[in-house]
Amino acid sequence: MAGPLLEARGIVKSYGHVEALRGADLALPPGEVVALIGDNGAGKSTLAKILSGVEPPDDGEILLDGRPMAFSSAEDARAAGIETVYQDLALCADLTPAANFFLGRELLKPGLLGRLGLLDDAAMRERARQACERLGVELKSQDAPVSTLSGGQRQGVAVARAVTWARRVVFMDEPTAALGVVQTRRVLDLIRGVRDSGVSVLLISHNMQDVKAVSDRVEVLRLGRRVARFDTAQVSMEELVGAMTGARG
Amino acid sequence: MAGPLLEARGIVKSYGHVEALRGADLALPPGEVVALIGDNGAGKSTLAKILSGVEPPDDGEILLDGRPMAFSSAEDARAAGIETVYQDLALCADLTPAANFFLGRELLKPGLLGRLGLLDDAAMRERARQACERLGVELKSQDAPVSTLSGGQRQGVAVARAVTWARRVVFMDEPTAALGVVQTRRVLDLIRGVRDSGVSVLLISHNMQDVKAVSDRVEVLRLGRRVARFDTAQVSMEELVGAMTGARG
Amino acid sequence: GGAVRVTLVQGLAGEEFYETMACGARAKAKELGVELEVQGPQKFDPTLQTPIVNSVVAAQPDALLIAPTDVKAMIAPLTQAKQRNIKIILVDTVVEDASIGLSRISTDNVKGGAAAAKALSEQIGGKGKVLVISTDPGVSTVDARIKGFEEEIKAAHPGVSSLGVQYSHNDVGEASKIVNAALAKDPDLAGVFATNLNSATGAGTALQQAGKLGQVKMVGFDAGPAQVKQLKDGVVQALIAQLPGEIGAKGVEQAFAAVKGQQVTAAIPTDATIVTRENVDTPEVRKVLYKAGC
Amino acid sequence: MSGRLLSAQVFWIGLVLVGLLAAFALLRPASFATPFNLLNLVSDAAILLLLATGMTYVIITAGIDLSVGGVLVFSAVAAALTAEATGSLLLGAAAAVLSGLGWGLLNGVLVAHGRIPALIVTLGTLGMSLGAALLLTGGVDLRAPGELNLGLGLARWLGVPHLVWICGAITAVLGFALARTRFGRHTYAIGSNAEAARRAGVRVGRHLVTVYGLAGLLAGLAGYLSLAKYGITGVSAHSTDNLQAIAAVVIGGTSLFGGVGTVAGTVIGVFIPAVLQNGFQILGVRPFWQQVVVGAVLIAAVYADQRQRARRDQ
Amino acid sequence: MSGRLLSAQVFWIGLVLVGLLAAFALLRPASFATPFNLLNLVSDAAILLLLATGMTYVIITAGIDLSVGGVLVFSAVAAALTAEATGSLLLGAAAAVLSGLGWGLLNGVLVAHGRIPALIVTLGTLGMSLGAALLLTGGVDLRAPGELNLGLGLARWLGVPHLVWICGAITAVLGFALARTRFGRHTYAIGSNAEAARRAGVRVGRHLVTVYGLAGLLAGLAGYLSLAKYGITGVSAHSTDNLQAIAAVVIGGTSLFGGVGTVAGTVIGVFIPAVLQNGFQILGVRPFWQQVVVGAVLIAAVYADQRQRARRDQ
Ligand SMILES: Nc1ncnc2c1ncn2[C@@H]1O[C@H](COP(=O)(O)OP(=O)(O)OP(=O)(O)O)[C@@H](O)[C@H]1O
Ligand SMILES: Nc1ncnc2c1ncn2[C@@H]1O[C@H](COP(=O)(O)OP(=O)(O)OP(=O)(O)O)[C@@H](O)[C@H]1O
Ligand SMILES: O[C@@H]1[C@H](O)[C@H](O)OC[C@H]1O
Ligand SMILES: [Mg+2]
Ligand SMILES: [Mg+2]
Repeated sequence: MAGPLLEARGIVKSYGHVEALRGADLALPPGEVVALIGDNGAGKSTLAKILSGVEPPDDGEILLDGRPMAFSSAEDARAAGIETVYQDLALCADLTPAANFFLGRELLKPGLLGRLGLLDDAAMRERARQACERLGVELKSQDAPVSTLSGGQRQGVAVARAVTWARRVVFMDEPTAALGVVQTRRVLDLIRGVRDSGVSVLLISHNMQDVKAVSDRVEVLRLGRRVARFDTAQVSMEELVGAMTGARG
Repeated sequence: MAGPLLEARGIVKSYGHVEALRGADLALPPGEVVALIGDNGAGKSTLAKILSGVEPPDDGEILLDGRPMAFSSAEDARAAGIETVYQDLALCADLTPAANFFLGRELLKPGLLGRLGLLDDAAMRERARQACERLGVELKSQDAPVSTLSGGQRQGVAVARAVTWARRVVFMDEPTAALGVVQTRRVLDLIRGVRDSGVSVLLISHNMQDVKAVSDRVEVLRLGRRVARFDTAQVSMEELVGAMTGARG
Repeated sequence: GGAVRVTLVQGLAGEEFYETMACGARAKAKELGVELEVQGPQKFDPTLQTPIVNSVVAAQPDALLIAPTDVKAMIAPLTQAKQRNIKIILVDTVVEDASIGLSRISTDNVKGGAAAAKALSEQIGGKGKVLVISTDPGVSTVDARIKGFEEEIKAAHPGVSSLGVQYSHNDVGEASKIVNAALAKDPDLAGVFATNLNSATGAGTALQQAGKLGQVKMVGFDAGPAQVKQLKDGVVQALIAQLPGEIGAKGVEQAFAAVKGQQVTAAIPTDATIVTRENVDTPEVRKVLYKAGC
Repeated sequence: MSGRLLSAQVFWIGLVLVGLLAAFALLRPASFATPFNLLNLVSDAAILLLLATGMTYVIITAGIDLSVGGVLVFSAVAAALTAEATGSLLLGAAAAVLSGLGWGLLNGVLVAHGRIPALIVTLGTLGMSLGAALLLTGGVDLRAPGELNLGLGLARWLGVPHLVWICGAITAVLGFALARTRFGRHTYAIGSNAEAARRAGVRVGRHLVTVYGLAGLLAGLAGYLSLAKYGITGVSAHSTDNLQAIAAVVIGGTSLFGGVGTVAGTVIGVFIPAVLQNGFQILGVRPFWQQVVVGAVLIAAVYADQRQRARRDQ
Repeated sequence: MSGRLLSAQVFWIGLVLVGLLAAFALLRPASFATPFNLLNLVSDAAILLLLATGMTYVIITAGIDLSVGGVLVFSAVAAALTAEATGSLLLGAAAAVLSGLGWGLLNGVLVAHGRIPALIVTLGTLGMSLGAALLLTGGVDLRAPGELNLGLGLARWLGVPHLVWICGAITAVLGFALARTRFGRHTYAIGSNAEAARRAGVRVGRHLVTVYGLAGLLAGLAGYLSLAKYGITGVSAHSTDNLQAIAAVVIGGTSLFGGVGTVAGTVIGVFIPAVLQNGFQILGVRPFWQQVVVGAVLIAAVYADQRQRARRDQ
């Protein structure tokens, strides 16, 4: 295994009296899918938010390509090629799926109009539709705001967005929780495809079948700390569950 | 099979141009767990909202104990003993878990103080904590608002609330989507327990393992219509998936 | 020990009448070595003036010069001031309680109102509808002007019919709206009497905007810069200029005397001058025009 | 909405108020920090406190009430007319309170059942109530009956004006009710997520009607008390009451987006601008400078509060 | 924010406006529906339109700007003083626009980076800007240079005042920019979910500063135009500008909670109260009745809009 692409060391994060992370570690090797699992409230989402620059850690170190770095905002992380599917999806409910899909990277009309900031809505709509379709997510209307979408449709939009734009790393915080059977399969395929194209994936999931099916390695978080790491091929379901709950591990 | 406890016939619901339901049927026999499955956007959540009085149908009939009835609000449905775990959870993010748990049925102090509307916060906190604990959902602080909970913790609160108060029917719209392995198992156990105590359960889920594990029958929704019904014991995974996607069925 | 401390509480901060009053008071204070502070509410309103009086009284000056914004409502806070042994001098307006105010200094407003009636009636040829714009009822000065105006009309100008009084709350915009509405309702309106500075400024603005120049005549109390311009522009036919600077100066004098235990004069009337386009540029009249600052 | 949370919310902004009081007391010990001045300050702010307390409930439901000033004036007029016609102060008070309640219920019904934005409803009823008051009076301020102005308007108990006792007691009761009763809980729930509250069986419509009714009732009472205190109906004096009350609520940490807030915060939010005004007047700051300085200090005060709270949360 | 959605949003309230126009035209054909009256109406509303357009952007970000009236006055004063001192109207205009921009940027920085509620920030800067304007003038109104008042203030093109052309053109451009440019898109995104926008790489802070800056700049320009039109700085005339602008925005279907709205709606929202005022004046409704009736019709108009939109959505 090459040196990890992204590494977190000793990350600490408290909210008031609640210690969400108490020195969590994580390593994400290049071109691999790492599953991050753990019980509810273990700190997975918090760790993902910290790694994607959304929340500042109280303590600890983040290394990208072995170099320490401090994302001071989600924008920094994005600039470094990192995209995230947040558990709360982080969509603008009043905007259309396409507007969300291209938020922060809008396509502009060609020529002068574009330089004036004019949006190319038709092109964005079309490309967003294609990206969602690839996941099997069908939207009945491209013009309705995201607030009118079903739970699965929303998640589809968020996943499609992250996967489309990621250049180096995708964090996916329970990306299939609301997806249907077919859509879930497609996302798992997509994760493999993304990995094969050289982008590392961090998959947070409670579905051990999915974890087994798609990940290369598994890291287990409990009470804000990494308590175990496994090679997916060599670990059983029971071991994973045991590590998460602390029954063993 | 006895006459269904709750039955929906020909439910139609459109939002603007989007036809979410186009004559959907559903039957929920007493003391059974019925799984409602279907692709993303099939109309499952819409149907659940209509049956729990949150949205009015454009057309169709709802029968409770064989008698036609019109819930004009969620309150009516609740008064009839129906509780719901909504896909969007429907929690008040600024309130504590206990306040959400008891929302609309607050415990009051005994005696005169209670008649003045004084809340018995200590008692509510304790009972809410117990109910969450039964699901294996641990809250680090009972005083923090729901907005600070993890995704799974929130879902735990919503599930615990519905299960605690239901007297006749519980609708559960993807109740385990955000839950951990252990919590999911507990919820499935709970569903069985609830059913055994005589309460009917309608379970909406994308997880076919769970559906197989806990339901007595399965109803399949596609494009706003019921396209198939199965006896769970007699149906295979492939048949279910086929029915949902329309590959067969 | 130390210098005599006097605070002037205006009826409305920033109105040229009161600013000119403050200028006069400052000059006199300097002359007498009195420490003068000036305060005033943002609106001509007793509920806003009351807390100001209360805080001024808490600061315990030796004397309080005040233009009360209401004849009744200001009695209570001023009684409190009196109880704390602050000498009270009423400048311009008064309160109903005659025991308040060691000295009361103001224009003879009834007479001024009558003079306005004569001037306006003359302008409109002795007949037609006239409207009065005032600040608020319960303001001693403007109420007296209205009284004088209406008595004079009733007594000596049978052709003139009064449309009554409308109240602008001493707000330029409000006054202008009232006149706009009046023009819409009574297109044959012949004259307007505005009883004070802001009412007149607003009324004049409305007439100017409506393009009714010459058609509707107007007489206004006070002679602020905007009013003088309206006079020169032919929007307004006559102004009745008071002597706010003198009122302020006399007020400080009386306050100083009261604090020093000297004789004070219970009532001091000050003059009023009728300003027209013809005399506005004469030196005597220029002297009485109000200033925006000093 | 735990007790701990509430007090933390109010703690820092309370500290700001204490800081201001201390600063003025140091600068002008002999005139600022006197019972005379502080009592006047409190009694001048007492009526606004009623409005702001009602506004706190309304804003916690994610609503707004611009009509309070108009309703206050209407109620004062109703009280003056009734007291004059019947000779009974009690009937006058009843007229004020009931007409306030009436306007408030109208607001509530339109907001809750008409689904019209609260801003529009209450802007409309602001114009309607003020217009109606002016129609009733011909645009002229009415006077309070002498017994009222000299009675309730001046009466004191233990040296403190009756007005202050009344407003203080009502505020305390309503602050407690908001924090500790089912009614208060439902108020927070509606502001936090009206749809969730509805699904949980809270009668959102009825509750909103009650909350706006309460705000109206308080404005009505404020009208009566203002009539007693100032002796006039003040038809033109209350055009900024709504903004003042809203500002007090927001300074006190209540969010305009609903779901969060306390009456204790509002009390502080009423007093911060009042203390600033009073202090600067005593310092002899010129009126226009006062406007500038009060504006700047207001921003600074809320900034300090936000920063401290944020620091604690991180 | 599709084109279709926008027009549906504006359609019903636009119909209400058309209905009002038709009603007044039928009742008073000879005086209401005349070019003279309608041009006056439009030109009186033009300046408010600028404020309301800026306010639309601000409210769509889920903010609010109470300072517009104060900034307008400050800018008018700055323009009058500069024009007088330099003898150049151009420099006067620059002074107005730049000082408006300055206040707006101050608002934006405090809201975006100080994390102070916009209501408090802009209430503070309202007091500060108005106080500063009054300090600069000693509290009295300044006059516009004659060439301005008689020039820009009166000039017409194709029979329509320059002022109307200017305000109309700016509103049209900003309406288009909101609906069709990246800047507009980010404005909606921030109001809809600021955190999501931030995570998606939108520079939320910078954008907010720009939006408040724009609102300030428009208020500055409005100050200059108002100076030209009315010939005075109007130091006491703009205390309700903020509420008027906010009301126009909300009547036009923009939500105070952000994320939704259009400039086209705001235009209608500016004209509904203006038409009501004007129409009732022409009908000769008594002033106080006007207040009552305008309030009631306002509520009714928005109610009709809401109902129709709700019916369409269900
Ligand atoms: N903003 C916040 N304020 C206070 N506590 C928080 C906040 N965010 C997270 N927490 C707490 O931190 C802990 C970890 O939360 P996190 O969301 O990271 O869990 P998770 O592992 O993602 O759980 P789940 O599987 O349920 O999504 C939880 O106890 C949660 O209540
Ligand atoms: N308020 C609304 N306005 C417009 N369209 C809506 C609204 N609510 C639902 N829809 C549409 O109705 C369809 C059915 O939605 P619903 O939420 O019932 O699907 P679902 O079966 O629950 O899907 P999922 O598995 O993704 O939760 C979707 O196409 C959705 O976009
Ligand atoms: O005399 C005063 C003056 O006219 C001012 O303008 O308004 C109030 C009056 O008392
Ligand atoms: Mg999580
Ligand atoms: Mg669903």
